[in-house]
Amino acid sequence: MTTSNNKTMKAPGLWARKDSHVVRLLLVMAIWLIFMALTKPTRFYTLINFQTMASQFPEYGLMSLGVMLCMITGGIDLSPVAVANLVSVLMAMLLKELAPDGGLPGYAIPLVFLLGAAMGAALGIMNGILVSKVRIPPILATLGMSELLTGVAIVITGGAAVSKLPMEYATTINSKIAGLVPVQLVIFSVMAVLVWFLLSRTTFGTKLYLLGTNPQAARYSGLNNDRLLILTYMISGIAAALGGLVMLANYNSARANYGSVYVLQCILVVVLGGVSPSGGRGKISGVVLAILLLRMLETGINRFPQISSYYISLIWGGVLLLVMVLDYFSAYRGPRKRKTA
Amino acid sequence: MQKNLKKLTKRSEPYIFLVVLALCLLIEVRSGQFFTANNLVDIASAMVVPGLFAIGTFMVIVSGGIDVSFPALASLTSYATTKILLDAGYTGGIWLPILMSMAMGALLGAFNGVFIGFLGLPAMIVTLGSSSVFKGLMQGALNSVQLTVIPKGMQSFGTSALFVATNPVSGLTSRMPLGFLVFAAVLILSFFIMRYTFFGRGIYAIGGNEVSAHRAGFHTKRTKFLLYVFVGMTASLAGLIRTCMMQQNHPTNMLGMEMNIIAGVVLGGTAITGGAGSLTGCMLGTLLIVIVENSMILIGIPTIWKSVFVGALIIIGTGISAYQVVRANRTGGFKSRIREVKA
Amino acid sequence: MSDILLRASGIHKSFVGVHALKGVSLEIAPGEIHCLAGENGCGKSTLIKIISGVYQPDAGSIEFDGKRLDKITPIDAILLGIQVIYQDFSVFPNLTVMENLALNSELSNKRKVVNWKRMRQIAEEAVAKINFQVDLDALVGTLSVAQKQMVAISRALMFNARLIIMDEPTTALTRKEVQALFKVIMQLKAQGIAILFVSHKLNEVFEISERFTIFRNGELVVTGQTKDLDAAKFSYYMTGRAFSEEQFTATKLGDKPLLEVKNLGLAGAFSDISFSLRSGEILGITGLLDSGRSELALALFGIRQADSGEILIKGKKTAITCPQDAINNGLGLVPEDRLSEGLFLPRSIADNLIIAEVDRLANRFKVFDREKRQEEVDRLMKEFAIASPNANNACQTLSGGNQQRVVLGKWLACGLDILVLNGPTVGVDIGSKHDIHAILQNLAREGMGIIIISDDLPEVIQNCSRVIILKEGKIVQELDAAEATEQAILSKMM
Amino acid sequence: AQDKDWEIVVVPKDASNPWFVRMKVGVDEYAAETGLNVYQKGTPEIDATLQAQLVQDLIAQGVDAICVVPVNPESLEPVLKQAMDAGIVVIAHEGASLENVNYDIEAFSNTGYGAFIMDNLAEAMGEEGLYTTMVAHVTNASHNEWADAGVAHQKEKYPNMTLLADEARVESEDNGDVAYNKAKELFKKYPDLKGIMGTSSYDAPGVARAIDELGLVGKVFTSGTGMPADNKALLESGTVKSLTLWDPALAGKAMIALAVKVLNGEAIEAPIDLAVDGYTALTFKEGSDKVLEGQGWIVINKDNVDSFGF
Ligand SMILES: Nc1ncnc2c1ncn2[C@@H]1O[C@H](COP(=O)(O)OP(=O)(O)OP(=O)(O)O)[C@@H](O)[C@H]1O
Ligand SMILES: Nc1ncnc2c1ncn2[C@@H]1O[C@H](COP(=O)(O)OP(=O)(O)OP(=O)(O)O)[C@@H](O)[C@H]1O
Ligand SMILES: [Mg+2]
Ligand SMILES: [Mg+2]
Repeated sequence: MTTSNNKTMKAPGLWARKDSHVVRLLLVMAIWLIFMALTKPTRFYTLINFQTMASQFPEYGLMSLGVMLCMITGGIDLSPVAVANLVSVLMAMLLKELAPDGGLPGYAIPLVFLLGAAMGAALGIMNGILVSKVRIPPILATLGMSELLTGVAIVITGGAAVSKLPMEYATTINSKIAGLVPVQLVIFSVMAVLVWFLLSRTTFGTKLYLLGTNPQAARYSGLNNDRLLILTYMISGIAAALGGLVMLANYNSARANYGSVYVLQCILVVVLGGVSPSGGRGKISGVVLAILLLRMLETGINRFPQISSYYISLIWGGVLLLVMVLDYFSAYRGPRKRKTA
Repeated sequence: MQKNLKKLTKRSEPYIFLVVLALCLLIEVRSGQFFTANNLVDIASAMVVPGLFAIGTFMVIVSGGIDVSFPALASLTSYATTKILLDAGYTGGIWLPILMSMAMGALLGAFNGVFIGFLGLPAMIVTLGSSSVFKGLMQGALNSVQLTVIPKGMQSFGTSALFVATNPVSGLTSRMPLGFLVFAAVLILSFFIMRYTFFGRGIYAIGGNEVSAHRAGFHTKRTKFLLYVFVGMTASLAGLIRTCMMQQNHPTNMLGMEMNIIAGVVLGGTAITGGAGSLTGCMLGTLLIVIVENSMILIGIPTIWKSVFVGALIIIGTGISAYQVVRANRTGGFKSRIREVKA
Repeated sequence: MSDILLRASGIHKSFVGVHALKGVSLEIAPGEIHCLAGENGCGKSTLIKIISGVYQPDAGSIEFDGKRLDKITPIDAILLGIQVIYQDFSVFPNLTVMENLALNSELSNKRKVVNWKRMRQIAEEAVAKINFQVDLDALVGTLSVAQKQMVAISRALMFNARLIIMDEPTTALTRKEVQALFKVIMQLKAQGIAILFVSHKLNEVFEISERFTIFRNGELVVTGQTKDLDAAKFSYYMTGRAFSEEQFTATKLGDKPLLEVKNLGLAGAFSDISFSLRSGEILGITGLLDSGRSELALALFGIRQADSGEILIKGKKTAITCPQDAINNGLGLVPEDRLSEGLFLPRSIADNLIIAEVDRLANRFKVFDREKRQEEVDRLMKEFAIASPNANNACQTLSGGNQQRVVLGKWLACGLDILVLNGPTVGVDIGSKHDIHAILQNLAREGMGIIIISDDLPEVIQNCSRVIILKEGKIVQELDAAEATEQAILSKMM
Repeated sequence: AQDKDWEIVVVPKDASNPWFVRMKVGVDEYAAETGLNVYQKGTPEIDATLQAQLVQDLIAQGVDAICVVPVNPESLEPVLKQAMDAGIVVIAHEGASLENVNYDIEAFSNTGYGAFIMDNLAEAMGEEGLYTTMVAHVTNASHNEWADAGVAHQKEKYPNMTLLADEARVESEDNGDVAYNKAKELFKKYPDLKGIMGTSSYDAPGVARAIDELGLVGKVFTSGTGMPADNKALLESGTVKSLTLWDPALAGKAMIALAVKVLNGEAIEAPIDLAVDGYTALTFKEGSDKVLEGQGWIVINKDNVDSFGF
């Protein structure tokens, strides 16, 4: 091995290659922002507009973070919305219980968040067990769980909304820190930073990527695949539960079927963010960008009364395909992914 | 003989068949209505559209891909066909609508096929994107609304019956729709394609190992492209038949079917990672989902418990066949190994 | 008709960042057995893929049978009579042996419709040619590595091929099978079929080939008659350096056994296996295919679980139910199939190296100590001389030899006491093989206990202080270094 | 005059449902007649969260009035509060329970409407026999209110009718095909079943298809909501005796007219005349100062189905 012709691979090129997807997303976003600046400057570039967007995307943003982790392991999570709704239904009932005649005690909100997250974790663990121990393909395990949990929420509520909650909860989560930063955004940011930290700074992250790349080699390397998967789905469950708690505040009510459109939307966001559905690849920066991009597209389009909101879906799909094709034509076109016989 | 028996227990079809049978018996016990002529015809008729979708989904999953765009594709083509023919005041027979929608289906399938086949982009991403695009085209560009009147030819195709089954006790009658014939024909055709043509064997080969398939001389890109074209055609056919059977076109009510269809196909033992699975299993899995969805009342499951039941069924149903794999894994079977490598 | 069947001249091929072939040429006469050799990554496979139509060359020309080939596809090549047995066999794990065998020929006949009867006939003929016993209805995924390779070989042989290219066909074959293969090759030669044979194994090159070509770093180094070649020259041409293999002798044997295996058994694989391993020694385990050697390795590492007997590590009875148990007890395994079991090809070399010891590079909250991680990566890259400018490059950019070192490095990083290697140098070129042997010998001298499972007899003899011979799941003989000659081992193995 | 600058947006539940397509007709007409900047903007799917976000976007955009038909009143409350806080006039329709609105216009009361659908069903059934109710989803607010009201009305007024206790409420999932399959199942399992009270506009047509196919025309009955043009064939064939509705186009116009009044600072005192058919003498619902009720509902049957022009 004295001869090595690998020297030609320069490090800077590598960097650009690695982040080219993110760069491309940034580019699309920039184009959109410029377009909005040219067409609707006064209706888009306002503080309240950005604050509104920042309070809207955390709902599905949080769920997307969990879906992203699952997709990195080569799996998928179709249950975040069901987890979110079940958690928010139960927490809504708890809130009403805690304040029988208005007036929420001070410990209530932290308690709800703790309990909600714990429930999300428990439900996530169930997903994880089905995927790892029982070995049901993730797409089916989480689809089944999604139906089941939605069903449980319907049975608990009889299908009706849980409403007339003590106002303190919604007003706290809906408030803006220093009159500027929506609390929802803070919750999302904390979770996003946490996931970033997990993925890039901890052994868990490294293991996750490797597990997603080649589960068999992971096993041979002494990783506890089952435990990793259970942990991953657990985190996804927590993220979904937090999403549910934000929804609970945003709508000041809970119901078994809120946000059903988020299931596919989360997957779309995660994939648009550059996470490979076959596992092992994907970065938080891409996913966060995709979450933002999606919100900006949607809000932007809502600024045009004449344009049917149906075009949102067209633009979305178009952007997804465009980014993929750009990736294709500019990417390092190495040999096809090896498949082992 | 012994060997054959052993092989049989390693497959998942027998298990899923037993689950279907058990469910049928449960329904019979609970309602006394399952094994009546009209109910069987009802099930068959409810099977037409999901069945057609499942065939396409099956082929795509065997090739190692996945398609989540077929409901949007079917909605778009059936809406466009119905709308165009209505606007043109078309009064002819069913052939033109079928040809039109299948041609459009082929075109949209080709759209998927170009990205997935020729550019080699991941199927999941492409079809997620194209599903959005199709939906956007239908609702935005075509400005779709519910069409409650459909052209005469489609109307009569939807209502004419192959035969009518009558329940001698209750006197209830059920029509076996002509669409069932179409479904059966497509099923036989697909069976033939998958088993007796090199196009079909190529789909299996690509699902097993795409690089090897290329080296062996399969035109992998072309095969994948044609596959998505074919799937587009079957999906659009399903969409059209659904419109005929419902006697109206509701542009969005097929959207969201994809996950249940995929669940049925995988339930039937098709490896989600590609390469393995049989059309028999696929049909059994789909049948299971169809029966469940159409027998809640017969079983006597209260409406609010429906989701709980369906969810539990998916988990238990897939759990059973997944457990087979775990067992096979212990004895060093290959399915599990494939799964580990490619999962 | 010319007396040259295949003439490739001035072939260039570049991949992004890599100039893989720099104007190489190759000539093969009809009925000739030609050996192509060179270090890992020198461009052999690339040239083969160009000849067989998988890649298009950037420059240069290929003539086959006097006709110039332009822009051919794999199917064109097959139709012309060029058959390739690829390094990774190119089989379909999800299809039956029958289909695997018959698909190519049916496809090359441009058939559109499947005739299962004819397919079976074709398959039967194919296996009969090399007397390969196999259940035609078994799924190829359930076969052993060697059986898969036999499938690939039988598949290639049944064509009316003019040129058969074999990219390292013997890596996974046992001696007996290699002999059978050589017999077939000679038969083919007699029929006027030319063979291009890629191999790292010296003895095979000498045994079978008439002429040879050696590449180094994408360039042609030499081509000529095999009879003019000797071992030293061969390695020198390949690597550009000279070296001699060292016979290992255990110098610092520990007095207590590190590992004791007592009456270990696993139904259907092996039974009643007992041996012990002391620190500082290298134990060889050899046996034919299906002798239970791989299963034994898996059982020691906890991937499979023995159903009788016991394992003692450092005198303590230890239950090994999963790989973590093995690792926690200081035992590691370098697996047989490094692509699917040992490596994370698209991930960075660094990640691949540190994964097994990853928890030690982190604080108790599992957060990486980034400095420590970097130091460790640098140390391993250096210690194992991994040829890559950047540890963050994907592992798949490494050549086979380097990849094997990454797998080794991964285990050695954990500071293990016992290392089991299953086929440590399968498919590795002479240079790298030498380096790996040197590493192993050093490790043993430093006090590690090593088990090499291999059927590469020279490798076993040269490196092991004791050799255990397995046959049909049982130990038939244990030899020490002095007794272990190829002849002695072979006579027990068969 | 000054009100030319008002920007008034109508937010329906979604946009492909014929119901809201019809509403848009009214809205566009109103815009054309008055020259006001009024338009309808809906979400691509019926989804409470999507609708809430659309309304939030409109608030951020600073429109003057929002007229909304809530998918789900509870989930819209906080968002509508934001709108009110931002000084936006909020008018709702089919949202009698809403608090954070200036006014809510009902073509009638929900209970009255439910009772009326029941009256239609009872008439068809001859005021006797077993029946059940169908809603889009058990999670759908107004459908369940109507169904509940219908059942209550039956208990009070039609003692010879009985609600099927085992399946008192089934789901059509807002999907004609599901309604069809559910109806088939119901009739198979419960041979005595004589009527299905539908609520969603997909229910009655789907059920009717099942009745037709099972050979039960004239023996079992359905009633519900539906648009005239869409159900012409069913009504004429006699599978469905009558359907109930109010004209969404008029409801849309009424909402806008009320919004304009509020924006202009006019005093809102009952009875209010919005100069829209059926909304010429709105009165406050008993005990409420927000919910205004009109006389907007219509019965369609085979005799008048052609007379509506939509
Ligand atoms: N698809 C590819 N993309 C990029 N580079 C490649 C590709 N295939 C080969 N290379 C480069 O070409 C060089 C030659 O590779 P090749 O596979 O021909 O080596 P080889 O001689 O077969 O080695 P070995 O003995 O290990 O099989 C390698 O160094 C590698 O960097
Ligand atoms: N995706 C890739 N990117 C860059 N180089 C690659 C890639 N795949 C393969 N190569 C190069 O191809 C060369 C040969 O790799 P290959 O996979 O053929 O293994 P190998 O060297 O032939 O293994 P063996 O040790 O069995 O001979 C390597 O030098 C490697 O650098
Ligand atoms: Mg090699
Ligand atoms: Mg090679």
